Amino acid sequence: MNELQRKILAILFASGDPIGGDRLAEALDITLEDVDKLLLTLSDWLSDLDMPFEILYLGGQYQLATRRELAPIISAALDTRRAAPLTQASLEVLAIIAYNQPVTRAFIEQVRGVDSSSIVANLTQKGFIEEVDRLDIPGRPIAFGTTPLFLRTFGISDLSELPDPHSFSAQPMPDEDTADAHMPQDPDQMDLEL
Amino acid sequence: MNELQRKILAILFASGDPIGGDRLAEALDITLEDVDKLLLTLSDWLSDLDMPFEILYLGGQYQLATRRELAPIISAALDTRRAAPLTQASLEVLAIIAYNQPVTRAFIEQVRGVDSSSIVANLTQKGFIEEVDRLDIPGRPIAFGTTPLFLRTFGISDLSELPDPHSFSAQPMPDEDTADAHMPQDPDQMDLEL
Amino acid sequence: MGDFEGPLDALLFLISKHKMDIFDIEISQLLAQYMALIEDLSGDELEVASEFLEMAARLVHIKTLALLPRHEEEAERLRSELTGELIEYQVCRQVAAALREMQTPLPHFVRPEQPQPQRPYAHRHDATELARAYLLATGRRQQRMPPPPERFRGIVGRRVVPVSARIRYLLRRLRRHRRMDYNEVFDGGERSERVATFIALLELIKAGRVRLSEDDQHIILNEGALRQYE
Repeated sequence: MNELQRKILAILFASGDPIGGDRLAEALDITLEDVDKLLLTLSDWLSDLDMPFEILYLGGQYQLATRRELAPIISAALDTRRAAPLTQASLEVLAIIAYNQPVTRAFIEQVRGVDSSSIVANLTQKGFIEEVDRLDIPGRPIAFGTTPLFLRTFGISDLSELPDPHSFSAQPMPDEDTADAHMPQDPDQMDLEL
Repeated sequence: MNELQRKILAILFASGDPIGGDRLAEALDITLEDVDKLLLTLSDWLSDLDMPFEILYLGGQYQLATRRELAPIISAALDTRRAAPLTQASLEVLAIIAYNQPVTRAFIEQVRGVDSSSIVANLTQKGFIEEVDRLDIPGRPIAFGTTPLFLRTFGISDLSELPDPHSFSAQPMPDEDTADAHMPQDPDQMDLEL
Repeated sequence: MGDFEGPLDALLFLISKHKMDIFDIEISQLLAQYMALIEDLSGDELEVASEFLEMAARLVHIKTLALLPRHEEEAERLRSELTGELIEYQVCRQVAAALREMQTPLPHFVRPEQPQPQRPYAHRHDATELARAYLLATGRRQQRMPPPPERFRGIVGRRVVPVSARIRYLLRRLRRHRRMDYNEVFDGGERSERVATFIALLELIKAGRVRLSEDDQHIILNEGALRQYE
């Protein structure tokens, strides 16, 4: 570990939160490429020493975090309650935001077909998403994007590592008996119940 | 570094705060003497490796902290984050508080329609707002008001000097003048004061 | 409402359960199954139910338009719009499932920020920025409150009004009077009854049994078109 790497490690350690490579470069008066290179070797060095923490790269930012296998002992010692797993609704909202950001709440609700404000508020509070800006469209709605915590939670470094959206597609249902089916002309089939 | 030391280091790392030797002993199912001994050799090992952080021992509690000589570089890197200009979202929350104080967080969220707790916390930490009172309504919620730092930052000596927002009602709509609709980036307004 | 995330979720369930083709939704069939589903589900959660009722109204609307000779195109447009939404939501659910798999059981722990000596905020702002931000936050605020549940009480009263009964009713009246005042037909009665009357009327017009007067004020019986319904 050279002096620059030592400083970088100190900054990451003290910061706690993810910190941009550009900010490290500025503070150390070196180029961003140098920062990235130094962090790569620093990362190897930490793992050679079998350190209990590692450097995560999350959407252009670096963060020090303990290695996953140590989670149980840390939970036990710090008495942290395990976060409840994300609900189906939360995962749907995250999916919409992750692939379309920045997105407004109206967009989310349009895709899901239900009011999603409490879920958006909950995900904001938990730090998975954040307000990114107001959109330059009429009404200037607030838009949301995902955070580094989102990347960390789903084990990816970058949004580009999300599964390819084209691998998801609507499944056509078997069309055995669609041929004869158009508007039924039997009025009794149209009983209305409102 | 053996496996127990690795676990201790992980726990101290994640805790941030000082943590009692007895708690470490309990979590690892070893005696307090063992904990103290392990930490002593761990401490030597960290300093042999010239790590940028060390183990502090304060009144029976252990804490990991960066070495003192690294404080300047850490400040240099982290201050840029703290000194970043207020975001659009922060300005909005600040405006809602300024024009309506004392206001509760619930009120702010009702006006903006999004969870704003982290922004309120951030503005409090930066010293622009503070808890002024608990409102005399059911639940006795905490109310926030602006501080003298707020007045100084916005160049006014008194809340009565706040401009009337309705005199700006003919604001350019985003489609007319997008440049102006974002936060002013006028360099004159961003001069550093130091 | 039940185990469904919303009406789209419920529709996807029905489409898959009844092996329908999502790319060629049969609206009448879907509407009937959807109504049956809503009937089965508890009506306790009125606020959620409002979204389900909205979808019911939408399906009725599409079906209604499909019965009107000159509105088939519009009906087709609305139908493919719904198809698009269903497909989009289906993809959303697939992505959510993928995310669920990616979520790692063991989290990384990170550190809280180490306390730093505070340096004061160094930027200066013009007070007008505040006024603008205030307007942005409050000025174009949308009314986000959902309508109160009471508003749906009348709708969820669940009275079944068969369209066929309204067809018989209209034909009976017309046989006697040959023509009826259009507005009078919809006077009084519950909402479900009026909707059923309207669909009955559309059915009769499509079948060529009745027509509207030039000024749209009267419903006129087409002579010789009675027998089939007697």
